[in-house]
Amino acid sequence: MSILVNGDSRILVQGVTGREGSFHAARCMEYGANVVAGVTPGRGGSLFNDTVPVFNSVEQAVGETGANVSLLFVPAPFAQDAMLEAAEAGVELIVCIAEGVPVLDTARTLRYLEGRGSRLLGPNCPGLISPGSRCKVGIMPGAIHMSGRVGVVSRSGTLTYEAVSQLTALGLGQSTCVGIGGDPLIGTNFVDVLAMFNDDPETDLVVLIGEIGGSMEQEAAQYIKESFGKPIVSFIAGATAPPGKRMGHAGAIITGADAAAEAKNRALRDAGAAVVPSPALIGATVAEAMSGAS
Amino acid sequence: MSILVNGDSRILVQGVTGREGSFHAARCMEYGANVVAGVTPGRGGSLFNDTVPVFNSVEQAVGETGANVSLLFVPAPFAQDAMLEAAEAGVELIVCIAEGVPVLDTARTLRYLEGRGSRLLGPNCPGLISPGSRCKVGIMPGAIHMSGRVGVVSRSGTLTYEAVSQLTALGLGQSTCVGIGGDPLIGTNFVDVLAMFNDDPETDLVVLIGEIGGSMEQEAAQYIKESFGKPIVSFIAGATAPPGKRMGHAGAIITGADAAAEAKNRALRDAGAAVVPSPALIGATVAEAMSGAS
Amino acid sequence: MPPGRVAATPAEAEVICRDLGGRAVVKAQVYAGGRGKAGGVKLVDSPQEAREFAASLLGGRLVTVQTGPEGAPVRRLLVEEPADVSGEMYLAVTVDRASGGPMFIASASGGVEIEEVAATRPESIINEGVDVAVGFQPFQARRVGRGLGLEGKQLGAAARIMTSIYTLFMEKDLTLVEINPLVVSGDGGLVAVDAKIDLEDDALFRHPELAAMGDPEQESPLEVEASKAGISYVKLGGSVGCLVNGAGLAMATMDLVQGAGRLPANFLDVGGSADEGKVARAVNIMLADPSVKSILVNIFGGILRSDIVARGILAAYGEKGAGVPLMVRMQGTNVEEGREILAGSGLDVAFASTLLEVEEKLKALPR
Amino acid sequence: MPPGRVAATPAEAEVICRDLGGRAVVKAQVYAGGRGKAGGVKLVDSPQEAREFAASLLGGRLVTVQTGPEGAPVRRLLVEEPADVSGEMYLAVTVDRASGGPMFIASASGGVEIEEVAATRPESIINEGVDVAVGFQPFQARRVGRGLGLEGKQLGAAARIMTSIYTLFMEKDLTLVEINPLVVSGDGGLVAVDAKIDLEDDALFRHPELAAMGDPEQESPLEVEASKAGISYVKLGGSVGCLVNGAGLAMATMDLVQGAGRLPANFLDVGGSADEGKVARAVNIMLADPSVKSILVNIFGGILRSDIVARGILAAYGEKGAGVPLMVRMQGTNVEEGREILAGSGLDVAFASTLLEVEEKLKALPR
Repeated sequence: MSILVNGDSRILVQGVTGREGSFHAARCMEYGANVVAGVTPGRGGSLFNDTVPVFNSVEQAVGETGANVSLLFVPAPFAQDAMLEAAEAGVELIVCIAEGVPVLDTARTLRYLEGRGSRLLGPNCPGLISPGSRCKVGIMPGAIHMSGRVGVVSRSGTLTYEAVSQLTALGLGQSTCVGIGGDPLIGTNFVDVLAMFNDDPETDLVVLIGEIGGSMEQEAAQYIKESFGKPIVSFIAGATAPPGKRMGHAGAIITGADAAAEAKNRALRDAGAAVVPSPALIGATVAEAMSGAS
Repeated sequence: MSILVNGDSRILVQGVTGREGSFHAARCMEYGANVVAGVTPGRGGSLFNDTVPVFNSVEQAVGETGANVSLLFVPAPFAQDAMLEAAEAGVELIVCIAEGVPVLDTARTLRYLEGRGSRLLGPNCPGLISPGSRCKVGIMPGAIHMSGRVGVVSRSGTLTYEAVSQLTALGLGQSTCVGIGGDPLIGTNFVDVLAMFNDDPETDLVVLIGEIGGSMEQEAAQYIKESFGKPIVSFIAGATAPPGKRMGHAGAIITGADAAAEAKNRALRDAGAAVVPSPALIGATVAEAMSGAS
Repeated sequence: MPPGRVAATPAEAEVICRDLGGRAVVKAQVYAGGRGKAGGVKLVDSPQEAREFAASLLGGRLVTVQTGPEGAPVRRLLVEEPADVSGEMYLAVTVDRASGGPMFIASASGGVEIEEVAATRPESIINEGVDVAVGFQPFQARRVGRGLGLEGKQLGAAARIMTSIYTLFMEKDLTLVEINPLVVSGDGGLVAVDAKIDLEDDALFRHPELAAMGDPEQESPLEVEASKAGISYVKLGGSVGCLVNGAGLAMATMDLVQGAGRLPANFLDVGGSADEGKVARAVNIMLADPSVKSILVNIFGGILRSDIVARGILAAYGEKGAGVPLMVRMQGTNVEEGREILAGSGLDVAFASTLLEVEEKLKALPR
Repeated sequence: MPPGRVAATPAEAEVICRDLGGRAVVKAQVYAGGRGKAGGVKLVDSPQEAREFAASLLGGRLVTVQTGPEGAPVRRLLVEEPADVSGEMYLAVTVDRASGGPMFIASASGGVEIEEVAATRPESIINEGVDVAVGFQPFQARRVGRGLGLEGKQLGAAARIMTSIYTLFMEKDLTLVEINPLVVSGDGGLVAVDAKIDLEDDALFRHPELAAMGDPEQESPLEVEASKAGISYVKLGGSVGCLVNGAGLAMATMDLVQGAGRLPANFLDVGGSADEGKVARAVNIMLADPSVKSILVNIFGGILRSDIVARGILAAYGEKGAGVPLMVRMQGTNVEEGREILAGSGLDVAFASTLLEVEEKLKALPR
């Protein structure tokens, strides 16, 4: 088992005929993901990669193929429209890769999703992957993953690949790796994903990779303290970042005491997480925690 | 028993210190309604009628008095704000009397209410009254009502008073009389009220007073046909109104075949309602239906 | 909109048509839909024909299904370049009662009234509701456009038009923006051949720029007078003037009049909080209507006191009511006092207590 | 805003102060908060004093807590009538992460930075979230105003200010509108003594009028150069230049550098889809920084191919990299090819495979 996606996920790629969309859709398919449809307005009726039907609208794609997960490669200015279109069509999981979505567009999208059955992952995220079910819905390099029992949840892209490759190098496979995104407003946060890992019998331990900005790690710490029943290993990036400056991610900025890495590490340590002191030691810390736990 | 309000309703009057608000709040109290609070921004701390505390906000009024029904005498340009304020404070039933609320303000208010626990009655309605529990939340003349087992639901004000006085003159008392309002967009429609009357053991028969415009009466007819278990007497005003002209109420305009009185009468007759041919015969038709039913 | 100019005289119409190359569409400018069908729009093939058609319209009144039998005055014409029509579409945004918000309505069968399309080709009508929480979205515009059979560049153009009219609709608090017909022009672009907007009176307080745009000449003088007095009034074809409080009761009273074999001269709702002066103005409006042969007052008093109504009637009747029979039914507050005022006035008043009595006595009124 | 004008020279400041009656507040115009505390704002009691204070600021740089150590250039001053301050409030609207939408933040303890208020008097901070489905409502404005202790006319004035700044916030896609302090003036009105807005870069495509307003002189030349190249770059105080792909990995790399007893010279995220030219520009930006004594490249290739990174590095180093030691850690696509390109280039490159190796080898770099 895995969380959010599995071998039965029927994946739709919005923006499938674009440069990024076609490149990554092909990589997902190579990995084994069940890409059942593409959507590009005006390109309906064609085939992607000679096999995947392309539709003019998400509504049509869902109606014809039963797609229930959508991977969006739509440029940021058009992402709100694409996310709302997917939600209106009843897609269960919407994965928005685009960086640079205006924050008020995300605010409107989150408001639209209230009371609907769709979950948004991102924006500005690498997507998610479940190596055990060969289901990759995102832009991460598939080859670094291996199937196993460690769950990974992260605000970052490449730092997650780094963490995963450390795990894989030590023989620690992953159940699901979820990139929640580096924007200040995102659809799925740490607590949402932790709750799913908590209920997943195939996940033994979770690696949480946070960063400066906001207080989502503190909320996660609160949840871990109160309700989480598995070991947690955490790393917070940006301990050396200066206050008031945006560090790449729109959400990575220290605007108050809570937003600093130190405060986040303290909260996680208080909640019982094994706080990793150096990004070089993520894998080693997990290995240690796994051996301690078993 | 009655629907929507009863002797336990704790009534709040928004705009209580205005000319209309103070006049009608006093009439409601005379009738026996349990008016527990008033709200007028800037007049908090004073007393209305020497007994009812006035607050600056609905939030404060609800917090201090446990009010769960709000009667709004706020002028139309400010009605959206007042309705949203009441909904945000958790008021269960919001009764908006004002005529002339911009229709897009009502649209936004209805959207805001989605997924919240508040019901809106109106705008542009006379309110509702339950003679048996001496609970009057509106502007209808209390004296014409008597307690009994006929439910009344209507898009109109004075025409409802006319119907009620015909009933009372014949000794046919009312369980609850609900004015849903004459605007094109309203918070509570015929079907909502009929469903409540259907479940009310103290209502034996329902008088439905519709008018030209829209297709709400057809939706009611559909519901009656499928699910309503009590006799219905209906009258539709505006059989002689010309198409394309607004007849006083913002919602009373014939814009298509469904909007005409004839189409509504036909649908109701098909659903089994006793369709009253003349407004002079509403009471007589109910008397006949009651004797037929028992 | 295609190129064109407004003409106020036949000579101007001729000149504009010549400037446009000799062919033009001439359109009567009135505040009502249905003008094409009513003979208010014509494709002319020469400046001379433009002049003749203009002469036949200007200064007259145009009766469409939306103007009522009296029609609307034609004071200006629009003389436009004819669109190269290869398919007429209908596109509008309005407020939908069932969904409680804005809704786009579109059809590939445009050029005629949408009610007619609804009756004859309902399957061709596309409805697209808008969630006011987020506004109209491009994916919805594409869905409507595809439903109209548009593709590529035309789909994009239609989406832009829809986005603009939605913005206009929301920013100006309109109740209708209608483009009919919307056509594909010779070069493949889209042209809004005719458009119409409906303002919302209730929202004009936020739009002083729109409130100032009204053309009172487009309403009848009695309607203008009633509107100024805050009275809800619609002129009808019969002879029994009706003065009522409340819109529902006013409609029911009209129905009662017709049920008694007479026809109402008007809808008139004097409102719940009228004073003596307002009642008098309402009576004056009816007395100023030459088709009014009798007046029926039907007041169910809640807030409105019967004595005030009586005084208002007296004030107006005293001047010029002689010869117009008056029937009064009042119920509610101070009803005895009101009756006494009228009974002691010397006016010839027929009183009724119930609607049944009103119905009976109506049959005795002059036709 | 109180009356006042902008001065670009000390003489202008003197004239404006005289026009205002001899007393004025002179404020440095820079793109950063905290200028009051930093000595960029002064109440002057004569035109002469205005001139002197202006001379001390103009042409220099102002260092505030938000400008970083290099400060921001002062090219203009605002000379304003002094507000009759009887209580300083803070009022702002921003985007709240927890509630996922706009939020008003207010405090009766204004005049200092809100972070300071949050630390010292958190109970004085009022938060009022806005539902974007309906927008900011008057009842919310009254709640915030009452929370600030305002009543009557001032409450109304505060509500109008809040409504305006919310409209501005939404229409211009801002991430912050801040009034600090907001004060009650002598006549009982409210005056926004100082205000600040933050634009959102990601939304500038919808606001060309705002995009054109930027003043590149307010950023350091290296930041301007990086921004033009689409590179995310922040200058820091250390000596190890860091070139990384991905913001999280870039921050983690900085952390790693510090963990090894060195300090990073910069944050630099070259992005996931960089080409050779972009990598070269990134290297050039670091080489142009005199405090950079060594360069660490840390690339975890997903889309970004190692051979392209290697070629980009070579292109830039070839010109002026002599004497700046280079450490390269690349993982992912084409990593062998990338290594070969660098190894065969004659450059003195230290290679690492893992972050542990990087950490070890960092300790050998010059401080």
